[in-house]
Amino acid sequence: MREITVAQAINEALAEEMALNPEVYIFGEDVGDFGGCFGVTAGLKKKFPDRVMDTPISETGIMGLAAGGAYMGLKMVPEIMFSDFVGVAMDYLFNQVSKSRYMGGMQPKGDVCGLVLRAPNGAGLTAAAQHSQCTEALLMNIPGLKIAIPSTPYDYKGMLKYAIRGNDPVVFFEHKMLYGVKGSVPDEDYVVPFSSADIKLEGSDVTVIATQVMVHKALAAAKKLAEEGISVEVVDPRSLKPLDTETIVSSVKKTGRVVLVNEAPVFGNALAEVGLQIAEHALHDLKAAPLRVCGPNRPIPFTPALEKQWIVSEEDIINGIKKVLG
Amino acid sequence: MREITVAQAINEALAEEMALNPEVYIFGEDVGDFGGCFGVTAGLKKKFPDRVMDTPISETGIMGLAAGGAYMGLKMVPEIMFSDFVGVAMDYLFNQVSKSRYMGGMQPKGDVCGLVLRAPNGAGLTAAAQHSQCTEALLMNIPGLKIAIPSTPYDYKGMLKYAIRGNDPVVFFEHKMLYGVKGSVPDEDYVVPFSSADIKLEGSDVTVIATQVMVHKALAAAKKLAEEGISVEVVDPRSLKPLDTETIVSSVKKTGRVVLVNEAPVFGNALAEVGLQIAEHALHDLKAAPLRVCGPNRPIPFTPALEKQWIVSEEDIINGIKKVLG
Amino acid sequence: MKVSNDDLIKLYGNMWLIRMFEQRAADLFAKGVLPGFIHLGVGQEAFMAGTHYSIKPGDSIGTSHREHGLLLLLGITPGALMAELYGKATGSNKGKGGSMHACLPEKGALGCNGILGSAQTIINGYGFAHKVRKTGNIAVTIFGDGAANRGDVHEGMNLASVMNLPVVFIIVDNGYGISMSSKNSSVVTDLSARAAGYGMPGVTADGNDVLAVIEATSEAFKRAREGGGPSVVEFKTYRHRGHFEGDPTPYRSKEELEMWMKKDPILRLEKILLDRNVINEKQMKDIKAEQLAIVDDAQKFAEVSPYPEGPEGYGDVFYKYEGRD
Amino acid sequence: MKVSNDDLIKLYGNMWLIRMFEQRAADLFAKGVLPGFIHLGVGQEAFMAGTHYSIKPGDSIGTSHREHGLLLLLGITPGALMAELYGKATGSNKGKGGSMHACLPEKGALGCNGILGSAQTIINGYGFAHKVRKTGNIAVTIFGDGAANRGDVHEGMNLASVMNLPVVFIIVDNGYGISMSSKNSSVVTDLSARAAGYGMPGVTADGNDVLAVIEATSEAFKRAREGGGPSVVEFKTYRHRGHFEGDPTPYRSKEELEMWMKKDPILRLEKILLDRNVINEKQMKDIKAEQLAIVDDAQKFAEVSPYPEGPEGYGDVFYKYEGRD
Ligand SMILES: Cc1ncc(C[n+]2csc(CCOP(=O)(O)OP(=O)(O)O)c2C)c(N)n1
Ligand SMILES: Cc1ncc(C[n+]2csc(CCOP(=O)(O)OP(=O)(O)O)c2C)c(N)n1
Ligand SMILES: [Mg+2]
Ligand SMILES: [Mg+2]
Repeated sequence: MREITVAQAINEALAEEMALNPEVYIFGEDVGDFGGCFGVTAGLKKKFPDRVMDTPISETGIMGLAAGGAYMGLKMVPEIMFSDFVGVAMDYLFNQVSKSRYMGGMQPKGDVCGLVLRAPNGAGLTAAAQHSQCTEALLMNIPGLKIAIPSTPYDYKGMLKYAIRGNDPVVFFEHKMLYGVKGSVPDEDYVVPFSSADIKLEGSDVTVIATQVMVHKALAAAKKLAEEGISVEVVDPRSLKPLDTETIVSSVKKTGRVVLVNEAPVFGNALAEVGLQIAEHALHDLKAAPLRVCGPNRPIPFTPALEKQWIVSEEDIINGIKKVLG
Repeated sequence: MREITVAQAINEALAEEMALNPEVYIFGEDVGDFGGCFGVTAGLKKKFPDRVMDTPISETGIMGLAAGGAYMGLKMVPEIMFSDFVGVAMDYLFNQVSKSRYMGGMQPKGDVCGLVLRAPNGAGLTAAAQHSQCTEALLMNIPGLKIAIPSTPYDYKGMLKYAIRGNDPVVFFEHKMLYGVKGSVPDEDYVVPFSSADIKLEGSDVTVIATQVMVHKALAAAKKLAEEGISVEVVDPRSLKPLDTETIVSSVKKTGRVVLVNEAPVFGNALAEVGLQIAEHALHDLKAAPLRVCGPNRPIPFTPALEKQWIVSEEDIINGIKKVLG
Repeated sequence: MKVSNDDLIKLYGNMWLIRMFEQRAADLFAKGVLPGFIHLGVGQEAFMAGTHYSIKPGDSIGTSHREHGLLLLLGITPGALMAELYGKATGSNKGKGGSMHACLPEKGALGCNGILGSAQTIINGYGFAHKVRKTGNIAVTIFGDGAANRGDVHEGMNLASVMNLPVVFIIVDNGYGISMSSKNSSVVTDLSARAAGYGMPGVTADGNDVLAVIEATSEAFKRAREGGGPSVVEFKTYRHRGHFEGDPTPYRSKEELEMWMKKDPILRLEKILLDRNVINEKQMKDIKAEQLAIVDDAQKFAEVSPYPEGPEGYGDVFYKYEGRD
Repeated sequence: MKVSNDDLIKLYGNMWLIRMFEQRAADLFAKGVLPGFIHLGVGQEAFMAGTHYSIKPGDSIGTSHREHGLLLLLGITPGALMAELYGKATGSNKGKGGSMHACLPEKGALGCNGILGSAQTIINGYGFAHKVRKTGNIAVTIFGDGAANRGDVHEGMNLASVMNLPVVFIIVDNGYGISMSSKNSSVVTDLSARAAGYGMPGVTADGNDVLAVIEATSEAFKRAREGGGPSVVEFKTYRHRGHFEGDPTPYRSKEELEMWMKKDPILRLEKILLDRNVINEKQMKDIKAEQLAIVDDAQKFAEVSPYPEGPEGYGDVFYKYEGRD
């Protein structure tokens, strides 16, 4: 095991899968020699000069290239620079790659669609309302699509490798504020399958379901609360589609209380699905109403003064946990 | 009161608001002399030749025209031919009209954004996976946007008039299978405000929350169940954003049971938000787990043989209600 | 481009196959037998047959909603296509796609995209695959005068040009996008003029003259095959029927339609066949009858085929069904 | 287009104002005082000052992320703009927008759109409003060589042309979109060539020569004002600094930068001023000092201004807050 950052984990996953499979292609704006706007693809163009490609600023062009290549059986790994741009590329996720196999009536013959769209999520860089969002909620109601939303270097690397080896369209959400975060990663080859929610911390009093940066904040909150004798279980769904309902529900059945933590605005948040599934499957185990600790229902402000208040903090999570504990 | 169809109700609302306000503009593909793909704008071009405009096939062009005009204070009422095309126009809903006022820090001076996007929802015409969807779920997590989702001629007319008189961006979902459905509408001018969930049928045993076509199916189901002595309350949220949580929650508090009915695929469905809010606000009143009767998690098939199975039926709703009743 | 007499005869048969198939679909739709929306290519057979003539096995061809007829030439059997229009389990897509999404990727028949414009970026992925796999094949995308105004087309053309992909963009100006005259959706007369903005060749040809179509496509396809990059080929043609079946076409005049009926591509090929003494009227009749028989059989096949049953609807979403949604 | 001596002096001052403001922003960013991303227009002052010269009160001007400097000429006070960059409550947008979204719609300063391409459709709405209200004003949108490849630009240009809107599309080719050379993002040298595809005029001019800018914009703006419809004006220029502050610019050579430094638009205007004996070196220094003082004041204003407080963040979402989300 080595300690590497999330950015390195992603970079390694890409490099390793490209080495294993000569038909993996990486492309997007400035992902080549520039190494990507956040440095994540640094060095890949040197290693694989013909398979790492800069594109013009054309998100639908990028997605179309990805879709067509994937239909032909290539493994296409496009990047959009900010996950906020999912609005521009939406049709391809919503109506194209997620539906083509079904509309064609063609499972599984030949018509694979191995496509992994990398999309950096998140606030914290005072980049204002159009460059700071977590956009997973927009994709939750799209059958045929898979959504990865990892939080640690181990999960980033393992899930990205799993996604690239798969034959289905995946949106792989990275979080900008996690790129520099370190964690242990094995030396040998491994993958992390989807639909494998991970209990990041075991506890008995309350379950916190959290994603990406919020997993780390929840763990910090749990540590503080442990000093007060409160035992928090932190569950990271890792993928939202497919969702590992079993692990999530059994944690809540055990603790009887749940706090849902996600950075995006609370109304219509992706974790609404998770929360409702808990109510559907564990109603009678719930000792308190489920509680969401999510972003406010307004665009993300530029100024650091307001952005800091906008983003869910460790303290917000602590307050939420105390609230469900009554 | 007169009996008119939903299509007529929409047409009247448009004509009346255009007559009242000389700065209301209607535009989109084939909305002019052709009267719209579903005939909804028939005759308007004759009445207001300069204010009803056919555009080329350019959904982002349409949305941009709408946004810029609205920022200048015009009332822009664009149409996209199928709500499925929301994927193409998404950026404008997600990053533009819903955020501009906030990013500009400009409330309320001058900078209005009166924009009502009309978007026909729904399956039932064997139009296959890309022309049959209900797409409200994709827009639930967008602060700054309003979502109307009416079911009766009365509501269509009143809410559309309310929306056009407002100064905020609205997505107004129509349902293709409702265009021909009749209902009573007053002769005089009236509006139906948003965030005014409507109890379409009072009952005491179970609350059914339903939208659009499903309201009608739920009412039919309730009628049948009444014969078996089961009293169903049918609540129509009418707008999803803002959501009238009070009316919904108090209904569930009264009945103790809830079935959520929406045509779109169940996973990540817009009603997940409603269901979770019920769990948040009325957990201890719930005598049974909330239950969703929604579409399956797969694209919509073309063939009538499979499409019929795909769409939630009256029978599915009856079965759902019986299930929550235990 | 010299077209042999045998090939002329084949083209003639192919055009009749499309015409007969489409007219049958119109009849069946009018009778309420065919469900959904259906867009027919009657009047546009020359550009379909001519384009088909220029493609080679292994090429990838994406059609629009109005060219399911072309799929017949590419390799979907008439029975499988008709069954798909019926929504039967024996359809090319098991009834899941219908007219708009019928396809057969093994034969390079990519089918249509219900979202106008999107196919014109996706085609680059096919072209890219041909390029990196050095197949020598090309990718062709066909779309209308209306669809040409979608932004994705712009991104697709520019990317194809910048990446020098073996892609050909075929624009079919049939006068209308639903009710909007192509004269009103763009102020330029020839949409092929847009190619210059991406530094690629663009030509406009008579889409009702199958030989002109072959000329234009064979040149563009050859360029793409030889590494010369993408180009735009525009065909001027006309749809004899409404936008969709049931369209009362209030937006166009009888005179306009009549004028175009005189330019009927099948009549024009017949004239060539007679002028060149390739075949006589009797032989023409026989060919027509042959095609009619094929369409009759297709209809029979579709009629007796079963509808798909419940569990079938569950498949084909993911590569392997993992037991979760 | 004759530009008076007084106007030349004003242009000179305006260019310095932008330059000084931008350089100050660079310094403050390097010191960690300014938050977020910031894109500076140093080297591109001529096209900004010249474009501003051609607009009239009431016109609507949408800038890109690199032209917040132009907002100063349009009417955002230097203090309000600097305060916005700081994220202060006294900023033009109360700190909610920052460099990328600073705007002042009352003055027609629409600000930038963080989503490249979207502004080029939205501008049509402004143009449309001017047209139907018969204001005699125009709508102008400014965007880069990179943004020009977004599909929305295509839809925007075509719609403007079809509707004959008083809109001008200004493309600023400054050599790069982040790391991608404009030579690689399109195979055509002049992006103005795309205008022909929409049947509208397109010209390319030297964006570092303020008089050439005035020539090109005044003609295009006049045409739009007079009902002649939209057009494309492209300027060739160069950004002296990186894409964003902190960009190490590995993608370009020292030689290239040096070559362009010699074409510095301020130096070029100085040469004109001297050649024409409009002002002397001493007067130039004074003008520069004046602008510097303005920037100093702006910085002071921003520094002492308060940050916005909590409840402020809640406003500005809907027209009226209805007590619900
Ligand atoms: C993005 C999008 N917008 C609108 C439609 C609805 N629509 C389907 S076909 C059509 C007209 C297409 O015209 P054209 O491209 O000229 O093809 P034609 O029907 O004439 O063959 C329209 C507007 C669509 N399918 N996709
Ligand atoms: C749709 C979209 N894609 C990508 C970006 C990220 N981005 C911001 S500026 C930029 C480069 C723009 O280049 P250009 O248009 O030439 O303007 P310049 O920066 O050179 O002034 C990119 C890729 C964005 N903001 N929006
Ligand atoms: Mg057409
Ligand atoms: Mg540039």
